[in-house]
Amino acid sequence: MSAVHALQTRGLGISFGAFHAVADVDLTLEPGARQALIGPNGAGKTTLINLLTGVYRPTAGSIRMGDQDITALSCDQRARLGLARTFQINTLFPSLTPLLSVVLAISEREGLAATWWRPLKRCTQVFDEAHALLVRLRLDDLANVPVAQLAYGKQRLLEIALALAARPRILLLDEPAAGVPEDESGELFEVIADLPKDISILFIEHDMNLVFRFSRRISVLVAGRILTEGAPAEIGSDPRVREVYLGNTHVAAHAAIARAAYA
Amino acid sequence: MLDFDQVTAGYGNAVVLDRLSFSIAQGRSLAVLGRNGVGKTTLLETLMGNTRVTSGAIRWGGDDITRWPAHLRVRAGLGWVPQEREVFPSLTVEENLAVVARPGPWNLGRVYDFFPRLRERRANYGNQLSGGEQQMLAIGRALMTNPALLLLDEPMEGLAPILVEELARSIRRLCESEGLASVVVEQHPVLALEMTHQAIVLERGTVVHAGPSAELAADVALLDRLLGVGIEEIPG
Amino acid sequence: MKNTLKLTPQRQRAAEVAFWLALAGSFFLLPDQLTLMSQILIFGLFAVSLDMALGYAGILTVGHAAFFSAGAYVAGLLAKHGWGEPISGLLVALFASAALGYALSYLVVRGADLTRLMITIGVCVLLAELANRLSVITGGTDGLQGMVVWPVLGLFEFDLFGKTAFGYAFVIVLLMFLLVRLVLRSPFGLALRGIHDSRKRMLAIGSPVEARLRMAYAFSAAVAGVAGALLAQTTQFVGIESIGFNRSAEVLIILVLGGTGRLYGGMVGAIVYMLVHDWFADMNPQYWMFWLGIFLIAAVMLGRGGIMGALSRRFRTGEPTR
Amino acid sequence: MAIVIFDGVAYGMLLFLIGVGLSITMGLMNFVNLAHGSFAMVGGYAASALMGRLGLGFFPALAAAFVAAALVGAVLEFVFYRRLYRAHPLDQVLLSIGLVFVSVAAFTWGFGPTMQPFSLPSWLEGQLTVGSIAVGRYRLFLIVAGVLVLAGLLLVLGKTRYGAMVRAAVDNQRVAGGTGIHVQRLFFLTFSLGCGLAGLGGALSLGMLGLEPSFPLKYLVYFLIVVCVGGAGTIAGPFIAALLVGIVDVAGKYYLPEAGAFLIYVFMIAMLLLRPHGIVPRKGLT
Amino acid sequence: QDALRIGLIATYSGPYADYGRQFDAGVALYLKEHGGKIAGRPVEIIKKDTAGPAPDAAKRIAQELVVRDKVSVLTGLDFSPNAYAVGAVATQAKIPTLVMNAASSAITGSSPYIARLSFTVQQVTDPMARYMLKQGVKEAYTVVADYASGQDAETAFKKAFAAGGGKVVGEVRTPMNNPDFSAYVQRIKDARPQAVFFFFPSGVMPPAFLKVWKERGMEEAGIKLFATGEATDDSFMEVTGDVALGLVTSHHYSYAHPSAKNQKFVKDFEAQFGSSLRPNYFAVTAYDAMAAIDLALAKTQGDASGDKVMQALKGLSFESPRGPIEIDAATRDIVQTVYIRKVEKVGGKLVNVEFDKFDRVKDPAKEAQ
Ligand SMILES: Nc1ncnc2c1ncn2[C@@H]1O[C@H](COP(=O)(O)OP(=O)(O)OP(=O)(O)O)[C@@H](O)[C@H]1O
Ligand SMILES: Nc1ncnc2c1ncn2[C@@H]1O[C@H](COP(=O)(O)OP(=O)(O)OP(=O)(O)O)[C@@H](O)[C@H]1O
Ligand SMILES: [Mg+2]
Ligand SMILES: [Mg+2]
Repeated sequence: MSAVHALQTRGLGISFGAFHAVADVDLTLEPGARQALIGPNGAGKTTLINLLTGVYRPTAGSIRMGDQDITALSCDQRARLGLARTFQINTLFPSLTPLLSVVLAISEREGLAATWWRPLKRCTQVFDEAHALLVRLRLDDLANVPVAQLAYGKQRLLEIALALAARPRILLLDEPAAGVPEDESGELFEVIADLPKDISILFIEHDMNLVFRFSRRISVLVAGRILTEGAPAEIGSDPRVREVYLGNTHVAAHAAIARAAYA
Repeated sequence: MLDFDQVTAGYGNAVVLDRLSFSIAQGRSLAVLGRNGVGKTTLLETLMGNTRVTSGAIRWGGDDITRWPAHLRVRAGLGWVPQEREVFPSLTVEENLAVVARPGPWNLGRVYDFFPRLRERRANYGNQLSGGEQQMLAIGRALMTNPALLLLDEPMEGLAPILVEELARSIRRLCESEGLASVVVEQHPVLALEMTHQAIVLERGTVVHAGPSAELAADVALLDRLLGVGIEEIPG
Repeated sequence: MKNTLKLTPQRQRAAEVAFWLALAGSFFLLPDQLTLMSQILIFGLFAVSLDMALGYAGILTVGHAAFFSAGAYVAGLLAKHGWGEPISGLLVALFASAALGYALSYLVVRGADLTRLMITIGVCVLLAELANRLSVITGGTDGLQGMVVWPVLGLFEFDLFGKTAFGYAFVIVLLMFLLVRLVLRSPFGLALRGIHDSRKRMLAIGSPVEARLRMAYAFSAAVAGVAGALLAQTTQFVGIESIGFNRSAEVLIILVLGGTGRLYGGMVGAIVYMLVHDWFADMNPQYWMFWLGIFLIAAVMLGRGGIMGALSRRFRTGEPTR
Repeated sequence: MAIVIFDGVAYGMLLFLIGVGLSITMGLMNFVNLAHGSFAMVGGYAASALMGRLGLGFFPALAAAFVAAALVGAVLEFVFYRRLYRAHPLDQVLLSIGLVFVSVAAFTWGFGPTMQPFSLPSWLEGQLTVGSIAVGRYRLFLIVAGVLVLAGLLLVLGKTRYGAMVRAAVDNQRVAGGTGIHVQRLFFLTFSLGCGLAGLGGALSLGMLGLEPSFPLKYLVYFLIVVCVGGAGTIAGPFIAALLVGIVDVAGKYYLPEAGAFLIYVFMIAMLLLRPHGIVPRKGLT
Repeated sequence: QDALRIGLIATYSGPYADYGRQFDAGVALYLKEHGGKIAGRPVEIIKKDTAGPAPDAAKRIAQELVVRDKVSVLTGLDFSPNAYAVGAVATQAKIPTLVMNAASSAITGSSPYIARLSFTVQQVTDPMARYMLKQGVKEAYTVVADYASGQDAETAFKKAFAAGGGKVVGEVRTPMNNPDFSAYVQRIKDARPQAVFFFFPSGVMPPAFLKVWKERGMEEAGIKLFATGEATDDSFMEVTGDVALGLVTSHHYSYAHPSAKNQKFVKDFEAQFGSSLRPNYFAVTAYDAMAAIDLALAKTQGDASGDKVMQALKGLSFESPRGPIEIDAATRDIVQTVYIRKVEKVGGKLVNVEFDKFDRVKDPAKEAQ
């Protein structure tokens, strides 16, 4: 197997009792990928992300990151290898401020977080970097408000900030824009799209605007299995995808935009 | 039917809603629009009695319900879908629905017909559901209380496009056929405006625009100014 | 917000200095209460150590007396068997209880709150029973007798008035407190707060959560051990009561009364609890428990989060913004 | 052998009877109620005082114990507990410890520091020959009582909407209220039930344990063990745990008396490491 | 004339609060009988609670009593660890310290300023072993609570029993706070020894043990039961109830002791505190401790300095309600009669009826040295 893939699964599956939430998934993420994962509610998308990040142990199959088999690694080990994620349901540090949350994420990345003999305040670079990141996500004026008091949409942004703070090689985003107003979600995705080209991104999203605008490849998951994969235009016009997922949603225009953007 | 009169409310000492007013007649629906953090959720939480109201009054039917505890409001006909879904994790899907059931046209069977996916997952516990399934369950749960006014906080979030269309249609239909009123908080103005009769736009806890939904939907310039929505992104 | 005063970092610093100066001042102000004051300091330190585990690392434990008494027995046995030098005794106790804490941390870092609570209780009771069994070494329920503690720095003999004991306890408690303060304000301390808030998110940002917790637990055990050793050296006696459930529960009450996760909660809790306790017990040796109970109930009903929690609602402090 | 198991089961039943109320208040309602033993003590004192001073029969005294403890629980719920349902568990610890202190002192004041006199009705004294072994009558009675209480609670909490409502309200009070559940009344009733059960257990313990004002602290750890090893918030869990604890304890003391004091704790730690959420984990926990 | 200050360190709250209550009653009775004065001086008793065994608290309290309250005498001390911890203060401050209960043998050795008026565990255990041998018991099984005093009792019993040619065929130590004794009793039943000797601290353990003993029909199985007097502590006699009937124990004081001095003591006690509280060995020791201070100060002509008082206490002997007692001049420990008693119902009340005795028993642990 060549090691060019950023992430690759083989026959990946998990069952909860008799229920196969994810089954036999072969998913490949190329370096620099901007790939969307779509599918009906309960198709197993979040579960798949949980398998990739190590929250669940698969009952079948394997996961490779680059040329390393990571199937047996724990969440935090995978994260340290450069696999970052956001959560569909906000999972933040409610009692910290956004600034400290990001500082924490950065110091974990830098291996600073086991340092007990130096005051946090002295870690000025970390604070600078955190600040810059918050500015990028327009959270800077809320930097010192406790996370628990942030409006939902702002919390979604912080989710992403925490994932980005890890400077990941692979970024898995679970409905990152849910709850963010449309104009901001567009900007948010622009931030994501502008990330260094060598970061591979896989995102779940139900907003077809975003999916068709920002993905170069789409995988469709239905009932735990990959139904089809392909470029946005192919997926947008695939009748099977329309039937189970898209309905009458109009996507052609976006497909056109996407083509224009990445052609 | 619902009269929200000059209400000032917030959390602890923080004021979020500032002398906010609106009203809804029976069978009508209202879209509440606004950017992040303007107080949309707080508005619904205030309707449910979960915030501190410092002045103003909320009237429902003939009653002043400003100080009522939440469960009495539900009995009086408010049905609530919280923003973060908040299904009960230690109850199964079926228990989640049954535990709040009140007499009326909605029962388990009908909710399951409305969301067939829930019937399939009926034995799963609340925390063993996908995000979208939880959203369905939260809506189904509100319906089980057989409300006269449905309070929906971003009900479409996390639902597949095909379901979004279907749900929007269903809610509109419920308004027309069963006289169910609704307040819809939404991030997607186009969708919300399509579903509702009236609309208000909030900014920092006060109403900055109120009017018929259709008018607002047609006035792209106004929409853009209030909510910053670019025309080329409108789906459909 | 109304009614809250913003504390600038300078004022906060000044308040801290004033706090310790006031404690030191009791040497002159309360000359015949010095023994009580040194025990307050020691229990304050013990509560601070518990706070590291409970308030910061979020490990619900009612078994911290295990480390307290480990420190006490180590210092006590050293002093009994011919090595009465107090400061080196403290150091040995520190490392011994840290090691014990690290070893036991493997049992407690996983699992849910209740599970940890029960495991810590279980371990603590087992150790107490062990100390009872090894009565040849520990003196069993009669207590460890025959400690001879040498003068501090070879100069200050432990006297009847408790002057040396107070001075010694004050300096050591202050030093340990500063160490704890440093640790909690370090990146490591921030990581602990993160784990407390959301373990799941910590894992997702690549934090080896269990390793961090183990370290925190060992740290906390070390500090508790120093507190225990201090008590042993200043009273020149180790009772088996220093181990076991009751002492663990008492220090938990002290900490909760003071306020968890707030650094000063343990110290403030110890001061208030022990003074109030002493006062009630003096007034009414039979039924002081009644009044103490009423006091605790009133404390919860009037303000959540302990005394420091109530204070923090009046004063706002800036989080470090840089 | 058989008699050892029987004794263990009976002892376990007693632990279950006293502890099951805690599984409701602490497990189901999530209130860290360390004052559980105080409610048991209320029941015990009520029963012994009524039997000793008013000459009440054993069964009426048991009923009275339940009622007394439930009433005290109801009053305290109304005055204190309801204000702390949403508070931090440690604040709950402080409140309930405060109540324990108050109750210990109050009962010492009212009844003296020594044990309560109590004698069983004569039909419960001595032994009864069942098959080839002679078993204690009172122990047999405890087993029957334990099974009855188990069955009753399983029926009420497991099979009715009431049980689901309690779980819903505990999961999320805000939303439970927002979906029409009268959380306050529900908690009031449930808490009183838990306290009443504690009182019943306290009264039943009279025949085996000595009742004195320090009861609430002395046996606290035992209640906690039963509830936590079994699975807080369930009924069957503490039942199984109590049986196992009883059998391990009695058999351990019989066969390995040198390890007598250690066994139960070693057993507890081992069980918790194997099953961190209890033998019967509460459903829907992440 | 300024008051004689006496610091009374005892347990007034918690599970052992009865100890402090008995001490108080004994002290109060003596003072009442003597017009509130000792050696002609008014007395001020300063009571301090340790809430049970708590050596650090006891030591702190003792220091405060000496430094702040300027007491001339320390007394009370129900738990051995408390007494040991206070010993250092007594030595440092040269304050006479009279132990009213703590029963660990070595306490008097821990400070030259400590004298004991109560008893040691060995002192009451050893006669029981000798008595059992006298009754023809050759094989015995021991049951003790697993703590220092229990271990002391076990050792003393085994030694004395073996010395007289007896054989200990089995032994078991039960945890403190053991709620259910069925396993231990069953074990004994299956082992079928000729007799059982047990030692439990007074309080809940003896009745719980006796209840199971009765339930299992041990008596019918022909196994004899003996204990030290803690098992039939007068304070708990009524609540223990009929399960104690017939139990033979050894101790230094019974409320039913037939001497005139005791009859007066009991009568005065009842007049003062009513009949619901019976004087037990705590009350009588507290009473005797006051008497000892009184007598010692009479010898020193009121000089309360530590060395003088200790000198006066050594060899002091007087008549106590329990019988003649003496403070050993060499060890400062008590020398007294140990009685063998049996629980009987007299006038509707359960009491320890004395029927045999061992005179002038010294602490056997010290005699061996
Ligand atoms: N612990 C579990 N036990 C049983 N079933 C589970 C569990 N977790 C998830 N499921 C089921 O697995 C299926 C897949 O869930 P998943 O969360 O992966 O869906 P999804 O594709 O992310 O959906 P959505 O778009 O609604 O978020 C769902 O039907 C869910 O009910
Ligand atoms: N519990 C709370 N305590 C204090 N302030 C709060 C709390 N919850 C929300 N707020 C504040 O109230 C304001 C309004 O929040 P709200 O959640 O109502 O906004 P929203 O319009 O619903 O936003 P979104 O679109 O993100 O859901 C925000 O500024 C938020 O920070
Ligand atoms: Mg999902
Ligand atoms: Mg909102």
